[in-house]
Amino acid sequence: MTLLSRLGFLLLKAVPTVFIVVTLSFFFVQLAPGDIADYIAASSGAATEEGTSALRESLGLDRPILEQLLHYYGTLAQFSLGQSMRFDVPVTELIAARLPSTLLLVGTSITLALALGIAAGAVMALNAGRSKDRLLSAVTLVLYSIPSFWIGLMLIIVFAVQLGWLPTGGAEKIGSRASGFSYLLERGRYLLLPSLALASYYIAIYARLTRSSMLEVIRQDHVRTAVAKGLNRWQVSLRHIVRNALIPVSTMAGMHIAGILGGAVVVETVFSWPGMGRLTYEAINARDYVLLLGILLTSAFVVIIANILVDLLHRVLDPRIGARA
Amino acid sequence: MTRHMTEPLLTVSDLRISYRNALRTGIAVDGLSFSIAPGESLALVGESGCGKSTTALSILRLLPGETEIEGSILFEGKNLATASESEMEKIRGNDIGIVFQEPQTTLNPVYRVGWQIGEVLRRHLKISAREARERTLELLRIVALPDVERIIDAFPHELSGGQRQRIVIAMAIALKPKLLVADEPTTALDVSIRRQILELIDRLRRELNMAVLLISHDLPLVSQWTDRAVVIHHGQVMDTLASRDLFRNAKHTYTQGLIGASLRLDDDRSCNQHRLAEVSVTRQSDGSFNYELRRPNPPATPLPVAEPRQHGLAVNDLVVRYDRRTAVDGVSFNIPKGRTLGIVGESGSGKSTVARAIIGLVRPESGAVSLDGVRLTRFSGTALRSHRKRIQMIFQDPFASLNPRHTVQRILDGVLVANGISDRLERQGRIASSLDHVGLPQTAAGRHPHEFSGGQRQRIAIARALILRPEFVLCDEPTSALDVSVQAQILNLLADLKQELGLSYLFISHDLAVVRFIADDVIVMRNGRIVEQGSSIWTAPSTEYARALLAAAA
Amino acid sequence: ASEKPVQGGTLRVVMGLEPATQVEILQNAGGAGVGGRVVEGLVTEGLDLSIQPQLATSWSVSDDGLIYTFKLREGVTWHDGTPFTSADVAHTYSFLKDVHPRRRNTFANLVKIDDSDPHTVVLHFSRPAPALLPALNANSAPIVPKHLYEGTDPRTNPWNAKPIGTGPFVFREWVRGSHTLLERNPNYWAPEQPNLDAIIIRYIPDAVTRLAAFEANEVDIGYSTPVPIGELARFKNNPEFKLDTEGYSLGGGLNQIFFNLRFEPFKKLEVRQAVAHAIDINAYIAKVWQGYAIPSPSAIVPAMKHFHDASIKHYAYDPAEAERLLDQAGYPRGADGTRFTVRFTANPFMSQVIDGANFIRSALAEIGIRAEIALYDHPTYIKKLYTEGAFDLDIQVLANGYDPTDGIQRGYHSGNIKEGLAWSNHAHYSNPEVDRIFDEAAYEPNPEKRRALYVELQQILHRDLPAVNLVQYQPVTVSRAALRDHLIDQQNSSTSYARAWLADGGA
Amino acid sequence: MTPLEIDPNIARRYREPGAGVFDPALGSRNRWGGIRFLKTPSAALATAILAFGILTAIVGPILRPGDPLRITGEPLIQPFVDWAHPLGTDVLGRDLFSGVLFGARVSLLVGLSVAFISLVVGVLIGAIAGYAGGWIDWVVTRGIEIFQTIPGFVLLVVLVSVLEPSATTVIIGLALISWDAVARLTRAEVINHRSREYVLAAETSGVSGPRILFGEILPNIAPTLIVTASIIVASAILAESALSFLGLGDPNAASWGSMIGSGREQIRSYWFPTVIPGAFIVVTVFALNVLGDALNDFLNPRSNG
Ligand SMILES: Nc1ncnc2c1ncn2[C@@H]1O[C@H](COP(=O)(O)OP(=O)(O)OP(=O)(O)O)[C@@H](O)[C@H]1O
Ligand SMILES: Nc1ncnc2c1ncn2[C@@H]1O[C@H](COP(=O)(O)OP(=O)(O)OP(=O)(O)O)[C@@H](O)[C@H]1O
Ligand SMILES: [Mg+2]
Ligand SMILES: [Mg+2]
Repeated sequence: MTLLSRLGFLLLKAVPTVFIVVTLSFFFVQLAPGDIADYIAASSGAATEEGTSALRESLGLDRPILEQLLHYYGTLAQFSLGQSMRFDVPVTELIAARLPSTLLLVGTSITLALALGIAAGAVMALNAGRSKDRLLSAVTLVLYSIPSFWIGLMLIIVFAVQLGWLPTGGAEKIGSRASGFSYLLERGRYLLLPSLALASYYIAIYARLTRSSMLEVIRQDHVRTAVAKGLNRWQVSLRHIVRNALIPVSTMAGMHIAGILGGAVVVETVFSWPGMGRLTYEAINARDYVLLLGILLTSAFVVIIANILVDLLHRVLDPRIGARA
Repeated sequence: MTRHMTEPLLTVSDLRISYRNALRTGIAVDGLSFSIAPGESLALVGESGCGKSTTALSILRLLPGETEIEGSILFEGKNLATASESEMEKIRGNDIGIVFQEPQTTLNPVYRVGWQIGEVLRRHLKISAREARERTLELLRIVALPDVERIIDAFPHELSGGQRQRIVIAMAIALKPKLLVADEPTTALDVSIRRQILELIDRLRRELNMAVLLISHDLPLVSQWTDRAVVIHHGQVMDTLASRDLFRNAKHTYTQGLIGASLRLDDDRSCNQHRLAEVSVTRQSDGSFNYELRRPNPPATPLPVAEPRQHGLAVNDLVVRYDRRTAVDGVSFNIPKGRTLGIVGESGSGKSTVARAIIGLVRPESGAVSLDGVRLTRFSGTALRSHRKRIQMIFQDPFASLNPRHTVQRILDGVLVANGISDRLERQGRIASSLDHVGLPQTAAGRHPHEFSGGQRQRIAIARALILRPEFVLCDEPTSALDVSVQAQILNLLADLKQELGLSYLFISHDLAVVRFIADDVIVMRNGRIVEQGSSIWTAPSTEYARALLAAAA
Repeated sequence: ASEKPVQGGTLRVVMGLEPATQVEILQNAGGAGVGGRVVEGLVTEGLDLSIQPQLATSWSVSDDGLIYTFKLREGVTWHDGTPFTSADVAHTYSFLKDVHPRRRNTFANLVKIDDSDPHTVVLHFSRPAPALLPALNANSAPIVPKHLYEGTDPRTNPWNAKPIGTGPFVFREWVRGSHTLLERNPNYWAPEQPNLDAIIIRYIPDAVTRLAAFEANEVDIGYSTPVPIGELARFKNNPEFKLDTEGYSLGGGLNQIFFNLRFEPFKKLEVRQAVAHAIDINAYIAKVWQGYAIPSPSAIVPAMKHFHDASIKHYAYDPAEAERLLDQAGYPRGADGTRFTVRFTANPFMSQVIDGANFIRSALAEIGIRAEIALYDHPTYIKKLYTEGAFDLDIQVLANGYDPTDGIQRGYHSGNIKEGLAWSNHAHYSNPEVDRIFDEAAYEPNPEKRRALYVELQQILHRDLPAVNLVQYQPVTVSRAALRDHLIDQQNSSTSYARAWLADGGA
Repeated sequence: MTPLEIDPNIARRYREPGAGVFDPALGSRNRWGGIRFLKTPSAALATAILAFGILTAIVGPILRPGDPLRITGEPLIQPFVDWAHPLGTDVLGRDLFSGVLFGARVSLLVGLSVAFISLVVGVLIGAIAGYAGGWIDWVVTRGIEIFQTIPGFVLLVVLVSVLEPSATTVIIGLALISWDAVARLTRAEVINHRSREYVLAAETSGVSGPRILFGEILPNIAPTLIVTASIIVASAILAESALSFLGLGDPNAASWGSMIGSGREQIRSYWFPTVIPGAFIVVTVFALNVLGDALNDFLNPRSNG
């Protein structure tokens, strides 16, 4: 199978998955007590009967639930995600405004988690049983045990409030006219703390995973072959141990994407990061099921596409896979 | 082959190696001394766990960290036991090359094989990528690989076992080392390829004038391919003798025992009349070993006469497919009561699949398996099960075929319970008698499989097969994971049981000599079909394929 | 006071909730949009609650209270350059009457809007509208341009998200989830205003993060207690910051406990009285509100000076009396010390209300009532309370609004017992006398008589006890001390900043 | 030979030469495996912490009877100054010590129940899918895929916020987003084991499918599952605290997470209402993770070092 046809195949395979995700989520949201009209009444602090029922009518909430579902499918069939009930703008517009920052946050976190995790794991594995290993093991275990919101709060207090080095939240300097490198630097300052908070748990996971898979690889015969070739310690470690240990790590990273995306809900709240996580929370609270379904659909697609990328990466990392499939 | 009377290339003296790690703490090699002259081929022979690989690895200092080495390993006057790590890096791959047993795992799966060979060149020589590629292609030609332009860019999984082993050899000889260490380079390979690899190593030895340290547990092989053999047991040398004298002049009882237990293709013993020699090693209270040679005789009870009415096990036009591949393609044969049918053939020829289809592990696509004229393939559920009871199976790997979480008692009891024997006393009795049959003490019942040696485990597996009192036992390579001496015990046991209980066997093996010893009839399989049958193949094979198989095994 | 204002600088405002739309023509609560910075009302209310001109320069009311005539400011242009006229006012008010949940009431009897003179608007009512003027400010009834709204559904008009107004600042951008950016309107009708160059409104949902933002000097001002209430003390002692409690009089946030009168046990007056006696209001204020609340024993908060009856006092804190009443009502303590168990809901809007629920829960436990708190999100809360009536006790914060007809009547008038309608009379309180007073007072143009009616009402409610009124909480504005002249009206977070300036030119 | 399988006796004899000869007479059952496990210092410490935690959860309410949410003192009493409130009080004047004691209950209850439910459900579904293969496997794999595609925490937030937040909903929600990992793992392991010779051997001697699955295969994958369980307990405790942080905890029960949730507003001025329960979470989750690691080393023959 060529890479391209594989890509098409995976995307096609994802369609029914997404369809089921959407349908299930739809019924799930319908199960919830209250609707958007209740929410608007609640948040405006005032309500009239006429207003509420007019709203329900205009949103089609008074129609039978299956009809609403069919209507939603109809919307999807036109390649639209519909109109947000709370914000009265197209869902695509809302998501388009938030998705890039979430992707930036999640992408940075994964990269950070992988880079730091693999580095720490490699150091641990190559020093297995010695004090460096024990120390790093303890550190990663602690990281693994602290809730991310807690780490987030602590990072804010230390780096933004006490030391004043980094901003407390937000995604970029408002009205900033910086460009080029200084713009990147600027954004980096805003990105650092939230992505660290989100990454911390995964740094620990990848460190531990890298360590154990490296120890697994070290025992394999081909490493002994590499040593027998006369390669030095570094060549053996990097080319033959770390390289092979990346395979299980990349598999796991693929499985974590959905989790990291979910974790963003909390971190985005703590750091007032303008991403999809907060939008999700707002959509749930407002019972804006059109928006919520749009978000779930988008994040399902993000996860699926990320998994496809991981799958392709995996094929590059592990040439055996294509043959097996 | 001439003995070189020059200075030895490698002199190992009083080597003692002990492991201190989570796996084991103990002495693996205990005062071993031998030497190899340039261009000489020396064999280290011995049973599993006797310290062969440990010795081989110690020469290149490839042993794991927590290992202590005492004694000296002099290579061209330098003591490798104490050389610095950077000195060792220069010697590895350059002066000494090594080939390991398992070609599946000795290559890094994620790099192209050409790159992996080139890595040795780039490490030790200052050459350009182009040059490295040229040299690699040349090496691939030297090890007689076909289509080198394709193979150089292949990944290991795209090559067959034999091809991979050639890659490893190419890697080991890339820099024309003075010594090649080959640690059981052919055990994982098919008989037909085995010979080619050994021929290759021998050719390279002559062409490059390199010394070879060949490690093996296969005595016939050693006697054919090496100059001298060192026989080891528990890390100590038992015997050192010229290889061609191995089968004639063995001095030590242990060596004699090994030889007695080894089967050769030209040896026309049959299990109906003979038993193999068994060497039993016992440890004295002072820690020293006592070696005893036993040549058991077949039991006096005559072979039960097969009643002509009974057809035994018949297989008719069996076809088995996996997905789209046809693994067995129209196989028919018949095993009369009390007879043993051997199946031989190269790897992947469908031998195991036949056995699996008979016992119901895979569903045949068409064809029939019948027992005494009753078609088993027609039944299902309980009826099938009650008939299937009469056929049992013994698997190849005694380590994998016993559930490690259960005691022997529970393993055996489970079979009885599953077959509806609810009386506890009866079950107890059957367990006791089947342990008796396979020669295990009653106390074995309370232990877990890991507390037994490989041979003992295979006895437990046989006990499990016997406990339902079957008439037919399918043996799928039951001894190929075992040492020769243990193989002899198991083969003797199977022969005894055949005689005592009137069992019939289907015996699958890739070791032709073993099949010749144990089977009354034989069929040769290739690509899922029977290509030849009848005992005439031992003397006058009629197909090219059978001839090639015999030649390779000889 | 009159320092010379510094020109320029960017003001950074922090908000918790991000609004759904930027202009408040569909709703008005909590997080406002751009508010008076961009859009304006006809009038505004000064700190002293006096009505002051904004887009209207003067106004008059006919003696029968049926006709309001507003003279409009001349020379005002919309941010897109179109002149502002009476047609804009007429068009805006006519659709507000349909789409705005509160103006539906205000303009219920509005029968005609006369905009024949471009600089005069005349509103004709069929019944007197005594409470009209306070509802015409920038936050409650912002005027939007007719040329952009005419012929569209105002609910989905895209200009709701990028408003064009007449105010001192021009809308620039709204980055959802992050901030809104406004820039100085160089053509503002008031000369030399505004002083600031720009305003950034940042949305930070988490109170602790808002606190950090203040401490890291990333924001200048926040409204309605933007930081955790317990942290106010630290700001108080910090000269860098200023705390203000003024400007919230129109909100009149009343914290109260409603009883579900449909079911036992709260059907019984004694039981309700027992609850009232179980609460130590001083401890409540100290622990739950950290002192930022004043007792409000009656249904109309003290802030509504014209109507509040100061003679009403809280039921005395007297657990023994409470226990006696409960015994008397036929609810003795059971073997485990519990008399009965009730469902206790809490409005999820403010964290103090949830703290309050915990306080009350504990207080009730002392007298043997087990209150099980149910915390729902907003829609569920509305559904459970107003549709299903699935509660026994409900702790609530309801804004009294600018007038009793606005925020108070809805909770007690039996005509407002409406299943499914949020903020209706969910206690199912029904007293013909109360209904009569509400109906009469709504159209009573004489302020003295109106007050008398509402005083009577407060006394009846205090006696009948459909709800225990606890406190009027005090929202606090936290700002950097460098910010000046921002507190000029009752608009709090919607204020226009027309005169505001930063003494240090902005951080 | 695995560390688990080495008997001290054998090891001692193996120091002597002739190590290659296996003498089964020396073999004996390692009945004291459990005790040897506790000889690892980290494992012993983790076990002690958890045992203490469970003990606290059981006897805590006896030690400090009454409702931990009752306001019993002045607000924000510092820890270690007033022995009526050894760990101080929170912003409403609730005793932190009894909060922590009762919180152990909720946190451990949530953690253990979630692990239990998702283990039972995940193992059943995964094992059946892996063993049965065919269309059952296909359906289950798709189902797992769907759960893998939805961000778990988002699903959890949706679920808990639309249902009434209570310990039960939190447990159900967490189990719902945890079972799929167990199912996937179990399925993979079962598929891995079902073609092993010991399983084939059982099959050929007539052992029935369910018996093979539960009697033969599951005991062999139990170590992996035990380790997974310890991780699920830990992550459930973390997720519960994150939910409470978002205000979605059970309002009628003191849990460590909800204590942080209600204390964190004062975190800049008063550290203890947040840090004390936070420390309990960290220590407990830490201990669970250490235990998981130690179990992994102990139970998984292939791990080492
Ligand atoms: N890495 C290791 N750690 C601990 N003990 C080991 C290790 N490798 C081998 N041993 C032990 O050392 C002894 C000698 O092992 P070695 O591998 O040298 O035997 P061998 O003769 O090569 O056997 P085989 O024919 O099975 O390959 C055995 O008892 C074995 O269990
Ligand atoms: N479970 C399976 N699924 C698909 N193909 C299989 C399966 N088992 C065996 N095969 C294929 O069927 C063919 C016959 O395999 P079989 O195991 O019967 O060979 P064999 O003669 O026993 O070989 P060996 O000597 O290596 O044991 C081979 O090509 C093999 O790859
Ligand atoms: Mg070996
Ligand atoms: Mg086979």
